[in-house]
Amino acid sequence: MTVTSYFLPDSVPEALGLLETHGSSLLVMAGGTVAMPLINEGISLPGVVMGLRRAGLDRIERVGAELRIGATVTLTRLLDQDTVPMLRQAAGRTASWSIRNMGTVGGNLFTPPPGGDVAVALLALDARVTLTGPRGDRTVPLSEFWTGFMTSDLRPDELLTSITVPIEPGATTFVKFGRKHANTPAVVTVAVHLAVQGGTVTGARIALGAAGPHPMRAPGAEAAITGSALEPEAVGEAAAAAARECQAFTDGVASEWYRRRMVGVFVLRALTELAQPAGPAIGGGA
Amino acid sequence: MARLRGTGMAAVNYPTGMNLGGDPSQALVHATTSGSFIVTLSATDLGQGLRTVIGQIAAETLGVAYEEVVIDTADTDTGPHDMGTFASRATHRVGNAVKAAALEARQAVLELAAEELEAAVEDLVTDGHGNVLVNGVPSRSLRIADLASRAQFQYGRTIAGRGSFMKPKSGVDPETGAMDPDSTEAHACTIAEVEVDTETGEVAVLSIRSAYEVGRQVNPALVRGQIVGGAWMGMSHALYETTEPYYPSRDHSPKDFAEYLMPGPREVPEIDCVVLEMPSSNGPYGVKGVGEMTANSPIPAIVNAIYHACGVRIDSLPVTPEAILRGLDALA
Amino acid sequence: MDKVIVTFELAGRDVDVMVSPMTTLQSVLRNQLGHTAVKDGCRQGGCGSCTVLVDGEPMMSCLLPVEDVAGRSVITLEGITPTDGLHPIQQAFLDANGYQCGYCTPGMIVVAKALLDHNPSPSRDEVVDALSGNVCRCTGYLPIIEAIESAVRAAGQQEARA
Amino acid sequence: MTTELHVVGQSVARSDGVGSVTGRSLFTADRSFPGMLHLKMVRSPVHHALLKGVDLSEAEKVRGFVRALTHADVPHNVYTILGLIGVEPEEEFVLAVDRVRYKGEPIVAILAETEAAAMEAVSKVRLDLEELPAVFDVEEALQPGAPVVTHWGNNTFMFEGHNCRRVRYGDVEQGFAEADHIVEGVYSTSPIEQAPLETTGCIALPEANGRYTVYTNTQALYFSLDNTSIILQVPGNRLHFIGGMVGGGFGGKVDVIVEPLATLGAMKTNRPVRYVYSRSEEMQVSSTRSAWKIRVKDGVTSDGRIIARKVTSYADSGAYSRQTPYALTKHAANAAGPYAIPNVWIDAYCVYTNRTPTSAMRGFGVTMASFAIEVQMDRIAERVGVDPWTIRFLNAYRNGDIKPHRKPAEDATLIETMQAAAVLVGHDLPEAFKAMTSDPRPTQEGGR
Repeated sequence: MTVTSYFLPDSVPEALGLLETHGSSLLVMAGGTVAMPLINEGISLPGVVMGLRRAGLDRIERVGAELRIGATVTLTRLLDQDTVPMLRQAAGRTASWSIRNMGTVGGNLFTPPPGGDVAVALLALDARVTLTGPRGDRTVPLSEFWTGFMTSDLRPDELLTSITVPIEPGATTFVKFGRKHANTPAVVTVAVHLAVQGGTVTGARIALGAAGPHPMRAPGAEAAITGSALEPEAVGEAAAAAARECQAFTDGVASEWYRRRMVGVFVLRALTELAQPAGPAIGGGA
Repeated sequence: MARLRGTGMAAVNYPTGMNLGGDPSQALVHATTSGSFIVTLSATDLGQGLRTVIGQIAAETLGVAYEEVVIDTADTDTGPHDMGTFASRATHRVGNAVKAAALEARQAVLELAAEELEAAVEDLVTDGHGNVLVNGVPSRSLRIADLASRAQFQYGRTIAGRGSFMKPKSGVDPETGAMDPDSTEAHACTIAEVEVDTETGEVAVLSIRSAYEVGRQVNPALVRGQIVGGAWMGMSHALYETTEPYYPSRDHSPKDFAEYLMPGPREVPEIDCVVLEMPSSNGPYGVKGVGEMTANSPIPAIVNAIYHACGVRIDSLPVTPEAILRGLDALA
Repeated sequence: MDKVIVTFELAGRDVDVMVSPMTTLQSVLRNQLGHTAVKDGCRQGGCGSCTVLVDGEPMMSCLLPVEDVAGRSVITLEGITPTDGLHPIQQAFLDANGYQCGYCTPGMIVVAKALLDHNPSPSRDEVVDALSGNVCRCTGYLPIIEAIESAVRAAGQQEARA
Repeated sequence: MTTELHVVGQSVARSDGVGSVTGRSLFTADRSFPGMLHLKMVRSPVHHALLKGVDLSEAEKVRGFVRALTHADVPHNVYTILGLIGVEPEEEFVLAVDRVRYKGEPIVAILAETEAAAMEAVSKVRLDLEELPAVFDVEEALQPGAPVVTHWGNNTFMFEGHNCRRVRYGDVEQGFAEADHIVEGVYSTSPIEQAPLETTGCIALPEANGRYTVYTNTQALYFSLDNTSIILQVPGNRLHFIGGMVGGGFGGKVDVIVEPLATLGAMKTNRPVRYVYSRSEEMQVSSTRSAWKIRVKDGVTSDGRIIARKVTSYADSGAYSRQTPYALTKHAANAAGPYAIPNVWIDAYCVYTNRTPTSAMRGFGVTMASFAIEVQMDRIAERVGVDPWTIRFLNAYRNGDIKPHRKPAEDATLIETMQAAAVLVGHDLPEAFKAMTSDPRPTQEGGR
């Protein structure tokens, strides 16, 4: 179908109304950095499209102990905040300056692997997503949001309207390893958040990107370092666990063999960095 | 985890031009009423700067300033035949054709000047700044531009020239392979320095330094542009790009610039070069050609540097980090 | 399928265009407004040759439906080039041979302009980061980086003299 | 060169520079014309299949659809671009007839008022395909019983009676027998896309007097015009090809792929037709640099002189020839490397497989030979126990040496170039190497 109408609703209720009217035939687009290439090439041929750029979802604000990010906040604006440093690192490693000016945080959650580097950081930060439908809002932990490759808990009559990130003390680091240093798909992305008491890890969240159908936590690795002081044996065990449990895949950029090996290497490097003698710096990281 | 450094070298030559079907180029030159010159061709400029270097060759031969020459090319209704731009042939072939055409036009200017100066054609020279003068008698000189315009209205003569250059068709003996495949040879020797991360298999190219011998450089800045652009392309061929990452399987072929891996501005090494000029026996002003060869020597230099760095010799391109890790595993 | 009228500011003056829905800003600029300095290298957001400034920020015009820039300011290389002479960045690219075929050059210069607007004296790393979205197949990037660095120096001297 | 030069040798500013830095220079697809149609191609979704039917009924209903072109519309549908220099057979199909041989092969050209309408119509063309076994490996393709790719014979190009381009110089077997070391290597490469920033494209325009103007970014105007004239069976003087700016070529724009069909569309509709590759078409369907497999076997004396070199090369031409047979000849002329070797044997095969046809790319047949030879030279150096500089100076060719293809070397300067490189990187060469020149060897040593 050639696009017959393109809607730019200027409120969420208007957007939900359009969703209801057109149902599943309505393609919902935020920054367009994933949908537009497919439309330009005639791979995706939607009839009706809704863009959310003007729907009022581009506010980012600290609310108490949380950072609330509107779904259409651009990645560039994540670079301008330092409330959650890991989000600044993740945004900085995503695509290029122009694409970061267009791509949105909400859109990043729907980017097929190996894309979605900010989503990996959000998973390690234990973010929650707010899904707004005709019957109002509901919140879902990001760890339960994705249900498979390019599928999620979002219902056909709902929009993802915001992402909420708890601001909590802890040591974090983020590393994205690609074949180039910028503007390139990930071989593997690793995001780590550790809760630390008196030198002992009391809570660990390790999220992996480009190593499964969507960003995934690495429970085995988390268990291996929880209760440790990040001594080499624990860190080595965690890295090996992550490499075993991840669902690495092959694409044009890297093979499954190489991705699985790099999961091990970069989980090791990430945890080693957090174990520096200076002690796990709060919010430090690459 | 270690970062191992190594250097590697390669020395290559590269042939100028083609042979199988004959390798012809033609050119036309004519003066306009304003006294400037138009060079008419059908050769294409791919961005390497053909218009500029051909303009320089024409100006040099005509004895006028570079700004006095306009290149009108890439139109089959006006431009005479040219094979096309490839095989480092353009400057050599089109250059020779333009030089011949410009010499013919220059001769027309000299004959006119001889009449006006009442001197013998043989005694006349051009000074390279747009003047014709009696050799050794600077006072007896005329502006080429004035001559060219007077030729139109006063003398009713054309100041024009035709030129062509062809490497004759030469076949190949199917039994022995005997053939005359090229016109001249350019040369390069490249030294690459790399650093290998033994944990990720990543190869960082630190420097690509080359000596080139390309015969006469018509425009040294444009020659350097080919050498620097070619060094980057060689690095890309050696370590990054392919349309079939798992050749000969056709799976996972890239469809955009994100998946088609090429080094970006961050990955570009230090690139340095020195250029020697041993004039060729048959190129215009000793030109050989440089455009096509400049990715060639960096590729093996990088592969040899990787072996020197970490003892892994990989004989298939592109040399991926995975191939290096598997090689290191095999050595362990 | 009914066409829509979109108004936006192009190089300082308002333009109205009638388009079928979701026509890209790239297509409108190239095919209806004659701004062919906006190039068409991939339409996938991967090469940067179509970069324009939207409210001063560099964006890929191939991925922007024109409706999305209604009421906003768009600047292409045509808007950066002065009526006579060259912008200092253009002069720097000319002097440093920061180009060969010329197809990536408009995008490179628009990004360089955006960079210098944000940060008049960027480090070499900052120049390299800004260019990460722009692909060049001919030059090997070094002449482009050197062109931008010489533009920065020239702007600095200009500052000193002003 | 005694006379002092004024312009040649100067780094004058480029005459087309201002057009590039202002973006004012017009590239082929920067032009558009009233009533211009857009051509989008229906392509094979599979590697190898019988094409049993094409159903356009749904496509024709798309608003903006104008017409389709199939093989029946193409006057001379089977061709080969090197036919211009006598290479045969004619073996590639402008539009597929009853078989497709690579994923992406053109089947039906759709002409429509807008690109969007053309893409929608392409998506609604139904193809009746019966898949066939495909072959992707050059050595498998040479085995008896392998799927046959070409419609005219087996899976190799025939070079005047032989299934490979051959070079025979001296006696390699005798050389191997006399050698102290035998050093072997197998070097392989993958296909590489030229990936110019401007994709392949053209616009064909009907002129008033039965002529057609074609704005094209080809690298070779007459080569494209002459081939288009053959394919459309139209006298060359009715075709007017115009270039201008080319956004990079690198060998990727010498295949005469878009001009014939755009011109045919202009003929059939009397309207301008624009046929420009998308980036994914340029990446996956436009011809690439051939993948190569190059076996090198060298006989070397204990002091490092190479006295025998046997090279067996396979170039993967993909489904059709395009420029690749020429690349094999240029490969054979250079595969022994810039070295003086008395006994050389080269067999260079042009092999067909069910992948995107390969053609020309910067370095055409020599680039990958240089890769193989220059890694092999380091292998030899290691075996003989000398450093990489030494092995190269010992064997460097000089003016007057007879090369394997029997042409005496001239304008050779490998030695002087290596000497300059050593100075550039601060490598101190032994005096003997510093004193070497490329001047012809003293006669008693002869061609060595």
